[in-house]
Amino acid sequence: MKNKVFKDAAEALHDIKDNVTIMFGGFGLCGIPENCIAELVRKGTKGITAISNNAGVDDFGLGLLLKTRQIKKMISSYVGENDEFERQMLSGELEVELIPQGTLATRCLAAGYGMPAIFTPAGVGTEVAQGKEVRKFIFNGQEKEYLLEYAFEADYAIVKAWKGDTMGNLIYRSTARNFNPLMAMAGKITIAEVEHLVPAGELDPDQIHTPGIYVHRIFQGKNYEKRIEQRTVRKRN
Amino acid sequence: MKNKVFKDAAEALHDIKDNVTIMFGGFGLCGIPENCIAELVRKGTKGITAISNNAGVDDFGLGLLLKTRQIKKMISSYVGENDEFERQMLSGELEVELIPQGTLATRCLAAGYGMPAIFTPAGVGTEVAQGKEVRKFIFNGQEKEYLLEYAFEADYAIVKAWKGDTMGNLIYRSTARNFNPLMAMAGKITIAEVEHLVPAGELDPDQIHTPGIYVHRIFQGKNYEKRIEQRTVRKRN
Amino acid sequence: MLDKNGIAKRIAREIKDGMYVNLGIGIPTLVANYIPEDIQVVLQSENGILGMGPFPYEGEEDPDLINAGKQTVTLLKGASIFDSAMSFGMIRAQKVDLTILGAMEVSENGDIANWKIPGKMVKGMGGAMDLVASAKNIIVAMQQVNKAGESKLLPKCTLPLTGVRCVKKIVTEMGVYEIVPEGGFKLLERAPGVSIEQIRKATAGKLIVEGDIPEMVI
Amino acid sequence: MLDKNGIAKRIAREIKDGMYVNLGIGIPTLVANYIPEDIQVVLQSENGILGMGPFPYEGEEDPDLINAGKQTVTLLKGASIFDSAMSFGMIRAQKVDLTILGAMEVSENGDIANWKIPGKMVKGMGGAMDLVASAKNIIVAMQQVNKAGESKLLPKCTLPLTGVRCVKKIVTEMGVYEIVPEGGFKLLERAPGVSIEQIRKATAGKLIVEGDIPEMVI
Repeated sequence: MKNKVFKDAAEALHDIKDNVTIMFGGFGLCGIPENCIAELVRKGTKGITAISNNAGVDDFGLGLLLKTRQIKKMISSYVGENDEFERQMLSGELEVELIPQGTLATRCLAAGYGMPAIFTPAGVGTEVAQGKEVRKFIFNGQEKEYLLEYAFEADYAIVKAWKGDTMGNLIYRSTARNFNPLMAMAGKITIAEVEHLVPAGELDPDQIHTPGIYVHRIFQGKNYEKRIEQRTVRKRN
Repeated sequence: MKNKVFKDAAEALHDIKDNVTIMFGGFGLCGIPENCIAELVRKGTKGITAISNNAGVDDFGLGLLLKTRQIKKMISSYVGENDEFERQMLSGELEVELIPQGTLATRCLAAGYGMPAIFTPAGVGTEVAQGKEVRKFIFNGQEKEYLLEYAFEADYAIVKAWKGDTMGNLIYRSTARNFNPLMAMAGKITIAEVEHLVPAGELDPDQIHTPGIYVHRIFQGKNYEKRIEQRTVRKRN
Repeated sequence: MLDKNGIAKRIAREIKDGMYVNLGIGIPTLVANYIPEDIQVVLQSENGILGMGPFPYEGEEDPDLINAGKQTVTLLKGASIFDSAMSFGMIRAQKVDLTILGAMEVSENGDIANWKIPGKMVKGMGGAMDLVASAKNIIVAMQQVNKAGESKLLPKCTLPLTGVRCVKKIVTEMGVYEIVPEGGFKLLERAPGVSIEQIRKATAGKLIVEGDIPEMVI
Repeated sequence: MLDKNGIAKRIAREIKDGMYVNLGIGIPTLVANYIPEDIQVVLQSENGILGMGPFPYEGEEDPDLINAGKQTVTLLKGASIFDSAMSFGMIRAQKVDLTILGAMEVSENGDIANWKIPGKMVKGMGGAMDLVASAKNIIVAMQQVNKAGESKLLPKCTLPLTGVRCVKKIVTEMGVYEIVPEGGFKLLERAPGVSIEQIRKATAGKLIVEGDIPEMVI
């Protein structure tokens, strides 16, 4: 079989050039492809259009690529935790497209499911709807307006999973799932970093979240920091 | 918590009246809600519009409801294994709408995901496209025509799962999954019969295929026959 | 006048047994603390949880398990995890019974603004636009006046909108309001010790006061 | 002339290492038996399998594990199971490299008919319309003439269509054909012992014969 297994992030990202569109899985700092982000910083890949729900924090996640000005444009739903981001955005250095979170997720799903466009009510009557096609449907007992939104296509999708096998099958852990399976389906080339890479046959076929057909390259990641953004706890009583 | 657990099929289907639309999970005879089908035969519910990929065989699956003329209309993709079906259809006793399998699946998904319509290339240029809106999109590097197809809404969705818990969470086994999770999401009232009903907390949250929010009633089924339609084997050598 | 916890307590009374509820960031998050113990509610977090539980005990935080506010949380028995497309899918399909969220402004026809202050704050809408466009029942938890003393219940929103004609009910430090179909904030309840006169002054949009307005029971 | 297994063997040569392949019912199913052992191919079954294996040993049939032809099958190592929406999702998104299916008629511009004979056969299209509308590479496995001796490679299909301008290649008992963009069955190979004259007689649509036509290697 054509080998999908790569040694590390450097090998898996070997052909990424400047000015490409990359989807990054993760929600906040949860379930982000730490190894690949570090490698992109090391490589110095420039002019990235990043599709990612969030922009990381100042010194972690996609924030690392913002600090080094490697990102030309961000397509996100929420970027509130990153001061450098806000500064670059308000100064016009960084191009930003903010879109609703569900729209972002569903536009990835649409690409993975071969659907060129979807309809969503999110953003109707707001500035998000500007220039977009609005259409009325009767659905779920109500007549309502929906926006036509196009599938997202990306040169690369970079995702993080908990377990993966040599065929590219992926299983995510808890809320580190988030956008990862959707982006994995939407990349022209999809690269997965996993905490545990196992031989084909070790994962239960019924429990696979992303079938290997969607994954082109996979490698065992290392040194996961898994930083917590908001550590909230309760005291034992 | 409002109790979702019912004693058996008779209780779970207590309010089903004549002339309703019902989705039935399953592919061929695999993963079909055997208990609920038997109960509908017993009740004699009439005028059913059935949305189901297949029509069962003469003496099993939805074939049982066809034999008793309880089905007014079938919406399916493939009905090749049922002679009684073919007879009723050709004689005009049974109304039939044949639609592509992927269109059927995706129209259920659309309902479960709150999308009033989807675009698919399946059926463009064929009789399936008659009277439907055709639209060109550039997607995946090609300009291509797509049909607008509407979400399926059903009064009831009746599905079969392997395991379920008292919150309505469902896990399917192997290819008995098929249309079940999609229809589970699309019913105004969704009824699940399961081989193993367990207390909440016994299923791994990461492995649940259908979250309980989509399931209104659940019961432990019994006497599963699980008939095999095409028993194909190889000899040991 | 109610404090934040008072607003959360009053909203908790809107929650019924068996509901699936999405709680936004801020005051809505506090609502979880006041859900009566004799009812069972399933909390949805739009990053992909049904059955969200309280914060973990110290030392038991799991970086892979956070809510939509990026806080470490736990799962209750019967919880499920799913991807973001399914999460917003169930929101759009109106499977979530009740959405509670904060607002910077609400207009008398139910428009809401809560995601952007032009030239100043650019955090993004996150899942708020999806939630308000889809939810069958939306309750807004907010302060009725801003720090400058100006009403945030307006004839028309001045900030960029998050959604149009979607808010059903508003609970503030001063009262409970229903948005009526023909437009207007219909006063349903007064916060303890707050007069109708005070409420009038703090409501820039059309206020509807019909008959006796009871004090809230919290 | 090739028999069914001969057609399947010839088609198997089109399959390359690492491909994801969907095999239809009939002759296409036989192709699996002739995939070279030194390459690895993942078979997709549109009811929700990647990594479909051979039939089970007697006594090991699992009613919950069938293929799109409703036959009991097995899973290979690295297999995955998914629902029908994802299955057709990956088909529409052209993640499946090659689709092999049967046909009742193919026209010289690549239209295919394989699901309905009006007033007679009403089995339904199953997943065929999705597959032909989406696949990036479609090979049709079929008999070139029907029982009455009439050609099934036509200028235009006479039966209701399954899809338009989608077939890329055809393998019959007589030869291998490519559909060319301007329309026509371009003969690529002859079956052993079959003459161009025989092929001409069995091709009702526009046949293109350029230069020497080699015999198939099987």
